[in-house]
Formats: sequence, C-alpha cells, structure tokens
Amino acid sequence: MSEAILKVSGLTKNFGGIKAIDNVDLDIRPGEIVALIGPNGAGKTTFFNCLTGIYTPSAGDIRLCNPKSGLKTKLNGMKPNKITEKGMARTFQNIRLFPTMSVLENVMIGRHCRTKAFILGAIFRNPATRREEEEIIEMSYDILKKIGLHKEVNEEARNLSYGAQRRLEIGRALATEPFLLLLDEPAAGMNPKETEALVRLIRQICSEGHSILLIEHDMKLVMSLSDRIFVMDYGKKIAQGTPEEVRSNPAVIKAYLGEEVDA
Amino acid sequence: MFPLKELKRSALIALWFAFLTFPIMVIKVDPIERTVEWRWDNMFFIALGSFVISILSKVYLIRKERRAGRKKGNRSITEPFMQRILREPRFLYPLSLAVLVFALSFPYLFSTYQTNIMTTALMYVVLGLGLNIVVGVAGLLDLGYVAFYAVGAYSYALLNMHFNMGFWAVLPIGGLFAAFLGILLGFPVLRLRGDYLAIVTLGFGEIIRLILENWNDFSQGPSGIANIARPGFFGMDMSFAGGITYIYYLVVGLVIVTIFVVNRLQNSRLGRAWLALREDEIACQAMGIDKTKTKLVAFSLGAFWAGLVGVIFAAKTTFVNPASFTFLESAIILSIVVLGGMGSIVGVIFGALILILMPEYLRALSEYRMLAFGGILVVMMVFRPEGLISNVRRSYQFKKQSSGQASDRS
Amino acid sequence: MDYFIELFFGGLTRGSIYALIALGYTMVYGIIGLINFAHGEIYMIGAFTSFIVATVLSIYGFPVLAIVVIAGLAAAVWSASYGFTIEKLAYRPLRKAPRLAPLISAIGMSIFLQNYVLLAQTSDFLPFPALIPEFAFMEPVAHIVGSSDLVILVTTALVMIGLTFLIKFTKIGKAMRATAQDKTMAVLVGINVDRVISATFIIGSALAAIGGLLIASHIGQINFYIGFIAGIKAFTAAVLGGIGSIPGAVLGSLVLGLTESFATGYVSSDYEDVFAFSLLVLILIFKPSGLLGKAETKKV
Amino acid sequence: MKSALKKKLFVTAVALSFALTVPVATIAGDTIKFGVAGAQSGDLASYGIPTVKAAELVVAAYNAKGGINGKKIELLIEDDVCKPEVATNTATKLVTDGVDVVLGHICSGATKAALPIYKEAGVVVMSPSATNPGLTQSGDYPNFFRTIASDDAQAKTEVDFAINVIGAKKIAVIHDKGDYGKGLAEFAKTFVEQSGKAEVVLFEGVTPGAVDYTAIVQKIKRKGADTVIFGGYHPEASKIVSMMKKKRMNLNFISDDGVKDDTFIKVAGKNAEGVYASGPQDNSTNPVSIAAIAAHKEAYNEDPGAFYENAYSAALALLNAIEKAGSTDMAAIVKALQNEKVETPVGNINFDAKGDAVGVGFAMYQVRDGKYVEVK
Repeated sequence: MSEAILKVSGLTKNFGGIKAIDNVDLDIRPGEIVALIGPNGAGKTTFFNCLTGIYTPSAGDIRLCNPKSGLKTKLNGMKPNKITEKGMARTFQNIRLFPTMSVLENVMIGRHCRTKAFILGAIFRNPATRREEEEIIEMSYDILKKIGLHKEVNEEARNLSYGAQRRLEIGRALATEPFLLLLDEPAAGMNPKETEALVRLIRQICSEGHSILLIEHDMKLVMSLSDRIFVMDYGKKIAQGTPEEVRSNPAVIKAYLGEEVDA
Repeated sequence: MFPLKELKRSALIALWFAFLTFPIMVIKVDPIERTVEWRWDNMFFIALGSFVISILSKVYLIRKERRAGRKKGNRSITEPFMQRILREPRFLYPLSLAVLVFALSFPYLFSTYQTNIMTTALMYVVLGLGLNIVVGVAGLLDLGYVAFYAVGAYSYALLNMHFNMGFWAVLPIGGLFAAFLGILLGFPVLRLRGDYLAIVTLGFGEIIRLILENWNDFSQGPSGIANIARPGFFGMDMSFAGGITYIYYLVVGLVIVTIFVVNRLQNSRLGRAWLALREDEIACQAMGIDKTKTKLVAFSLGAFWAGLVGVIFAAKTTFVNPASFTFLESAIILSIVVLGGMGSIVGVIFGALILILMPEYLRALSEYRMLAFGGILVVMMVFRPEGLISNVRRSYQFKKQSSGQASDRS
Repeated sequence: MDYFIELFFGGLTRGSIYALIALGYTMVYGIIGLINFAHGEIYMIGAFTSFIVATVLSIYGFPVLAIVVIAGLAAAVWSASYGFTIEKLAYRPLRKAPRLAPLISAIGMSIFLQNYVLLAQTSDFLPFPALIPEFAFMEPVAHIVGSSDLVILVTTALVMIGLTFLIKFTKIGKAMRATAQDKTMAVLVGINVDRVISATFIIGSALAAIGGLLIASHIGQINFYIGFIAGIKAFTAAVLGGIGSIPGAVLGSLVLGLTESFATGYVSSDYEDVFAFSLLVLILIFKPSGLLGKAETKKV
Repeated sequence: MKSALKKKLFVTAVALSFALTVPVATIAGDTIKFGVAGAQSGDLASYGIPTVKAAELVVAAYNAKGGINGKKIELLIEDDVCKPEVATNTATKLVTDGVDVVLGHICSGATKAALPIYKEAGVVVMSPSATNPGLTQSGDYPNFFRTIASDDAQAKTEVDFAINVIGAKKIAVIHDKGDYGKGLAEFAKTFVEQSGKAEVVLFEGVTPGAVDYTAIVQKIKRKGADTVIFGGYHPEASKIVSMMKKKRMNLNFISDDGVKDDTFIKVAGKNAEGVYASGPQDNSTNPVSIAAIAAHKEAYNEDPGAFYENAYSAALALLNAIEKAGSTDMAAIVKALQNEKVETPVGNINFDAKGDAVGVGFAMYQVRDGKYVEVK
C-alpha cells in the first residue's frame, strides 16, 4: 500500500473555551473513498474547514502528499487558495456557487489556479492567452458533460435545480484538478434518483484518479460507497474502519441511538 | 376607474406631507428683527403636490401590476429592449458606429461650450468605468475614489510646475502613481469587509485632500496651482477653441481605449475572478483564487483610470485646488456606477452622461437643480434599483457533438 | 496638567456631540445594514425645527423653560416624522434590491434634504438662541467645562443608558434585536419587521433631533450644511466603535472626540481630521469590526 | 419677496435663452456683450448675486442713455458656483457667446481657472472680489483687473493695526484652511514677523464646519496670546469668538473682510462686541456710492449685499473704458483702464500696470453696539 495522501494527526480546534475538534487523527490513501460521519454538531464541517484553511487549527498537524510528484506539504496556517493549488478541493454543505454567473463560468473559475493570464494578457489577448482561454473553455465543457450539465452552459447558476447545483459544485471543484476531493454532504436534499446518479458520478470521479473524502448523513450511500469510514461525535473521533466494522461498533451505535433517543 | 379608497389614501398622504413640511416650509423667522412670516401658500402647494404625485404613482403601480399579470410566464422572451440590442451584434455594431460618428463630429455640430461640457461628461465616463472595475465588478465599495483622481491631477500640476514636464509624459506617470497608491492603500485595508471598507476609503479620500490643503510646501495649499500647461500636439500652438476640440478628441480616444480595455478585462480570467469575488469570497478562495491579490489588482486598476483622468482634468482646467476633490465627487462617481448598472459598461456610460449633463441642462432650474438632482437619484433608485442597464454576461455556443469546438461571442 | 484637563473635557464634549448623532447611525445600520447618509440631514432638520419653534415662541414671549421643552419636543416629533417618511419612501422599496442601491438612494436623499432646507429657509448662517442657560454653580470651572458642555455630557449619558435599557428590556427592543440578527426568523416568530424598522428610524431620528437642539445651542449657529459634516464624523465614530453596537457608538465617539482634541492641543489642528481618519484606519486594521463590534464569524 | 422671485425667473429665463443660443447666430457689432460670472447658486451665492444686480443696474442706466457709441449693452450672466472646474465651462461659454468684457469671477480659485481662457480670447476681466495677490502680482494675466485690494494689502492693514494701534505683543494667527483665509493668514504671519515688534505664538488652521472649537481656543489661551488674527469667513469667526467668551477669555480678535459682514454680528450677537475687522474703505460720503445704493434700494427694496459697491465700480470702470477706448479691443480697453480715471463708488480710480485699482484700500472697523464702526 502506498503512502497516505492526507495525514491528519492530533487536530484540535477551539472556539473560545469549546473544543469543536478534539485531537482527531485521519488518513487517506490514494484512490480511496473515505467517509466522515457522525451526528449533527459532531464537528465534521469544522474539520473540513480546518483542512481547507478556512479555520486555522489550534493544534495538530495536517500533511498533504501529492501522489504523482511525491511532494509533501504541511497545510497548517496556509491560505485556502494555496491549499487548493496544492491539489485539495472541496464543496460546501450550504451550496456556495456564484449565483449570477453562468454554469460554464462557475466551472471556469475552478481553472483559475491552473492558468496564468494576467492584466496584459487580458488586454492584448496574445496567442498564449487565447490558447489558454480556449483550453479553459474546452476543459470546463468536458467537465460539464461529465456531470451532465452541458445543456445548461449559459444558464445562471441560481436557476438550476438543487441537485444540479450540487453537481455543479463538484464540477467546479474538479476543474481545479484536485487529487483529493472533499465533499460536504453531496447528497443532501436529493431525491433517490438523483442520489443514485450521484453515487455513479462519485465512483467515476474516483476511478479517474481522484481520492475522495466525504461527509454524509445518507447511511445507505456511505455504506455502499466508502472504502473506510471515520466516525466523530462531540469533536472526538470515536471509531474508524471498514463499513462492516463501523456498523457493528458499539460506540457508533450508542452515538447514533443516543441521538435518536434525544430527538 | 380610480377607486375612492385610493383617493382617500392620497388625501391622507397629502395631509401627512403638509404636517411634515410645516415648520420648514411654512414658518420663516427673522431672529434679529424678531418677525415671523407664515407662508401658508407653501403648505397648500405641498399638499396639492403630494396628492397629485401619490395618485400618479398609484396609477403607475396599478398599470405595472396589470402588465406584470398579463406577461407572467414569458419573461425570458420579452427581454428588455436595451439588453437585446447589446446582445445582438447585428444591432450593436451599427449602433456603436453611429455613436462613434456622432461623437467624432460633435465639435463641428455644436458650440465650443457644448464640446467643453461633453468633454467633462466623457471624463466622468472614464472615471465611472474605472470605478466600475472596483465597485461594479469586484464588489469593493470605495467611497474615496476621488483621492486617486486628485493624485493624477496633482501629479501633472506638480511635475509640470517643477520640472516642466509635458502632458504626454505625465499621463502614464499620473496613472501609475495612482495605481501605486491604490496598492499601498489596498494592502492594509482590503481585508476589511463591505461597509468597513467603505468608511476607510472615505477617510483615506479625506486624508489625501487634507494633506493637499495643509501641506503648503508640497501642494501650495488651498490656493492651488495655476497656469498648468494644456496638452501639446507635436509642439503645435493651438487657438483656444482648437485646444478645447483637441482635448475633446483626446478624451474620446481615452473613452474608446477604456471601453476596449475594461471589456477585455471583464471577459478574462481576471474579470471572472473579480465577479466571483463579488458573489462569494469564501467559495472564491476555496476555488484557488488569491483573494488579496485579485482585490489589489482591481483596486489599483481602478485607481489607474482615475489617475489618467486626473491628469487630463488638470490639463483641461489648467488649475487645480483641493476643493475639487471632495467626498461629493466620490459620491457622484459612485452614483454613476450604481445608477448606470453595476458592472455594465453601457450602463455606466449612460449613467455618466445623464448625471453630468443633467445638472448642466438643469441650469434652467437654477437654484432648484441640486434639489432635483437629489430627488432624481432617489426616484431612479426606487424604480430601477439594479440600474438603468444591467450587465449582459457573455454567452458561449458549443456545437452539439464535439466538445472542443467552442466559439464564443461577447 | 490644567491644559490636559481642559483638552480632555473639550474632547469629551466633542465626543458626546458625535455620540448623539452616531447612535442613530448605529441603530439603523444594526437593523438593516444601511449607511444612512441622510441621518446627518435629520439632525440638521431637528436643529432647524427647534430653531424655528424656539424663535417663534420667544417672539411671542414664552418663558425660557417652556421654550426649551416645546422646541425639544417639536424637534423630536418632526425629525422622527422625517426619519419615518424617508425610510418609507426611499429605503423600504429597496429592501430586496442590490446592496448599493439603498446607499445611493440615501446619498440622493441627503442632497435633496440639504437643498430643501436651503430653498425653504436660507443659505445664510442663523443665530441659534442660547437655550441652555449659564448655570451659576458652573462659574468657577467655566473656563474648563461650560454649562452647555455639562448638559451635553449628561444628556449623552442618559440617552445611552435609556437606549440600552430600551433595547435590553422592552418588547420593541427585543424585537429590534431579533430583527437585527435574522429578519426571516423574526418574521417567523411573529415580529412585524416593517414596524420594527420604522420604530428604529423614529427613535434614531428623535435622538438626532435632541442632538441637533443641544449642539446648535452649544455652537450658537446653524445652516443647512451642518448635517453633512457632523454626519460623516458621527458615522466614522460609529464604525470606530463597532457599527451596530450602542455602547460602541458612544465609546467610538468619545475616542474620536478625545483624539481630535489632543491632536489639536498637542500637535496641530491643521491635521486634526487626518489624525481622526488615521486612527480609524489603524483600529480597523487591528480590529476589523471596530472597538466593540462583534467579530464576524464566518459561517461556512 | 414676490418681485425677487420674478427677478429670479427673469434671470433664469435669460440664462436659458442664452444656453439655447447657437453662437453662430450672434454677429459681433450690434451690441456690446457684457459678461457677468460668479457664484449665483450654491452656498456662496450670497457673494455673487449682488454683483449681478450691480451689473444689471449699471447696464440699464447706460442703455437708458442710449448705450455706448450707439451700441446697446447686452448682459450675459453665467453661474460658476465658485468652483474652478465649473468656471472653465462658464468662461468657455461666455467666450463662445462672443463676450467683450467680463465682470467676475467672484472667488479667487474660480477666477484663476477661468483667466487663461479669457486671456487667449482677448477678453478683459474685472473682479469685484477676487483678492488673491497672485492674480495681479504674478504678471500672468495682463487682461485681469480688480476693484478690491489684494489679500496682502488687507493683511498689512490688519497687522499694522494690531501692532501699532492696540499694541499686540503675542499674536495667534488662525485661519480656516481655505484659499482666502489661509492666504491672508500667511501674509499676516509674514508681516508680524517682519515687524519685529510682536511674535506669532500660534499659526494654525481650523476645520470649517467642525462641531466644536474648544481645543483650538484652549490652545490659544495656553500660548498666552493677547490678540487673535483670524483669516476666513464669519461662521467660523463667530464660533471662535463665542467659544472664547464661553471659556472666559478676553482677547483682541481681528479679522478680515469675510467677517466684516452684518451677518457676523447677527450670528455672534453680543459676543461680536469689540471684534475688529478690516474692510473696504468707507465710502458713505462718496456721492457715487450713495447713488448706487439708492438705485439698489429703489430696484430691490433692500440694502445691497456683499461686494455690491466693488461690482458697481467695476461695471462703471469697464464700460467707461470701452467708451473712452472707442472699441472692445483688449489692448485699447487695457490702456483706457490704466489711463482714464473714473468716478466710482469706491473712489475716483484708475488701474496700475498689474491690474490693481489705484487708491482702493482697507480700513479697520470695530463692532460697537451691534454695528461696524470705522476705527481711525
């Protein structure tokens, strides 16, 4: 087995006196689909925000290792855009598309960190810029085809259906050419048919060489898709392992049952 | 028929305004002579005026509702007239050509005075387009834009006075100075959000003006710098009217260049990043866009145009003093952008022409013109909050089968 | 030391003056997120109304105390009416509009109101009657703190306490806080948001009017332009203290007033405003949401 | 009130008709085009409107006599709001309309901006109120004249008075950071320093419109000044004077033409008592001045406003020069202005080579019992 592409050790995040994340370890190996589950408020999204640089972790270590170049980077304290450049992209739980930009442009934004044209290039449109622009459009269109939105290229993103918006977020993240994709509740609000299509899409993306870390509440999706599962509760990691292992873990059952009883 | 209920409502509104304006409109006191003048006729006019306006606006609303009811469902087909013209090249090109021909023949059709006014208006077009990059496209609320304008103007005034530098040499320098200052200021403040940024830029604009006012050794203080050279044309000596026409063409040229550049910028990698930044900063960063750098570029590019126009302003007026660079000036340029339609080039052009030419032609209203100006600003915003002409995003055409064959039109 | 104390009290008075206007700014901003540029004009209208009423009453021979009370009430009532009307006409239709539209509408309203008063009254400066009497017991310290300074200081303190009480403990205050936090939720729990916003404008405007009366009486003159300059400063103060926060507005105003006073006293009044704005920039760089503003938590 | 409104409508209509006139239509020669430019709206309108009235009265009187050399005089009135950038438009408009001479502009900044345009067009300009010394002393504008003395002359009058008459030793020079006030204050400072008899203990500007002047007043006290020389306009002056009274300070307060205005006394009330201000020499015994004021009272039923006499004088001087020169050619008019004396409300004047009126100067006044009284 090759080296982990993401290795998180002892990650802790405090808000005031509250430990939203408490000493969590996690690792992802190339080609894996890993799920992060846990009851509401367990700290999953906070965990994502720490990974992607939106929050600065209070303690711990986040290391990213590019499987192709073997380049290792410590992500703590890095700006979100730098982290994306390093090859880790994400989607958001509460969809954050660019609402009045077109579907195609949303994906084109994802190409930003992989392209170079600047002020002078934009003004003079020299051959290099033009070529780059064509490549951006081409590649973005290919991604739209992959996620099935190529018929809506010029539609404003806010006019898309909920499921389509979620897919567009994935497409936009893919455009940044990540080797690790973080999906925050990608199936939330989808109907069963859309969920099915999403599962196919995630499998396809994974088969194309992107590793995936996802947060999800849809247990059926998680169990059928994931290679390994990490479980969090009250900011702590309470279990990890294959779907079978996790399913039979008493701590996990207690966390979920406890939640159900409470509700 | 007009319902009675609405008449009653309008009557109540009239009463309310009669009450509201009572102390200011009706009573006029002379505290020295200790006399009071009761101007009851004013109350009558106010009541009558608000009654009529309230009825008219109600009629407008009712008709609008009816129209909206009829049109429900096919909104996308009845695209606004202007939008269609802008989207269709077969309309846009001939129209642009006609505008260009008109602009070029303007000095021959109208008097020197009219040309001079038009030059001023066109300068504001460029200022508006520059600020549009900052506010309209990148969404950074800048209330101190006039500072960069002042930097450009004083660059030329000072370099001309001390080193006898010519207009053409200073034109790029003034722009670059302003852009540099934009970076310098932007660095600490651009991480502020929304309205905090607004007040800091406002303060910065005031600081620049106050420095110009107080630092006599540097800027000659409030009495300003006079006798600034007009722009030359290969050393040619020009008559007075010739000079005005010349500056006019110069500004027309600058407008064309600005439109070209701003248009290209908007439809580039950078322009997309600005738009994305305006819509969602966090998502933007997560997509790998360097927030600070992108904002700084927008800020300093906007400043660059202000600097250029500042140089032209100094050359045109041949005199600069700090009084020309007050907050009101920033507010007017901002109004141009918002009124025209944020992010829309054509909108900004319209906005500038309307806002700058309006007070000139409102001169007939003499002392009422600023009142009208303020009122019109409010009314326009209430009726068209998204501006006169909203931005037309570029659309892309793809041939059905092959993915790569992308052709686009702007 | 004497000089320091003099400057300190001078700065305190100046800060209190800003605070009376800044409170309205901060309330409106807190609730609808709008920089209400016309607020300075409301203050000006308050000053004018009290000027007109006071002069008329004094011509008809009313006693001073009655003049103060009636002029103050009239100023509050009319300013509140203007605030209410302006919100309804120029801001309410724009509540769902793009963010900058209400701002431009406010700038337009500010220009309109200035010229309205200019045309209906005069462009000249007018002498404002001294409504605040010279207290005999203040005479020994009059060279440091005058009677009007005292009244302004006390009023500002009372207004701040009253306002804090109103926001914390009354029904309308609670509704205001709810609306400020989340408009949609406020509607869901049965708060009439339109009513609350109107109330905010009414209260803020009435405060500005009281400020108008006190300040004009302190300075002794008014014209149609006083609102603009005072408004910009008050707004700066509100932002400095953390816009949306009531104690913040007062603290910001006092800090601004003291800074200006000491800058003039120990450096030069040439650069008084440069100091004021530089302070603002510095504070915002290190504390991006002002002195007492709540740090914006990024919700992702 | 009614007639004033009618007047405004009339002026408006005139201005409008000019705005619509295409310049080609006007053929030079049938009339003498007499331009009037200055602030006629905005916050400085009160300084510009009296000039318009003076021009109207003088021109009406001339036309009633049959004009000049058989030509009627036509008024072209333009507003510049006292803003330099607007003033260039105003000047362009007047030049385009074929103006022969211009009475204006009112503010120094606007005048400076407009002058090059008139210079190139060969138009003589005479201001009733632009006092910036550079306008005449720089020698840049051979076409410029004025019927008011320049700021440095005024500052000299103030300083001489402060030192020699009231025996000031420690002088605080305060200004309003404006073009006029600061320029004046700088001259005052220089003159005090040159005299060697007194010292400038403080030289600072206040922000116009600021809500409170306590700090600067405390600073004046701390510096131990016995006299304040203030350069600026009356609103700030009355605020400072009142604040000084509030702080129980009793200093000599000397100010300028911008304060020698009855509005100052009205606004400052009893705090104004004892304040000194320099202003144009008293012309109340001059028959031309008496006639000019009487004409204004008859036409408008009120006392004339600021710079009325200067404007009246300028209009008389300009028209007299055209008459004497027998043409509207710039060189001829300039020569006539320099050589031909003319009786005006500000005295029997001609102009020196730089453009300043010979024999027009300043006198000192003091507020006594609510009135400005000349101090001899």
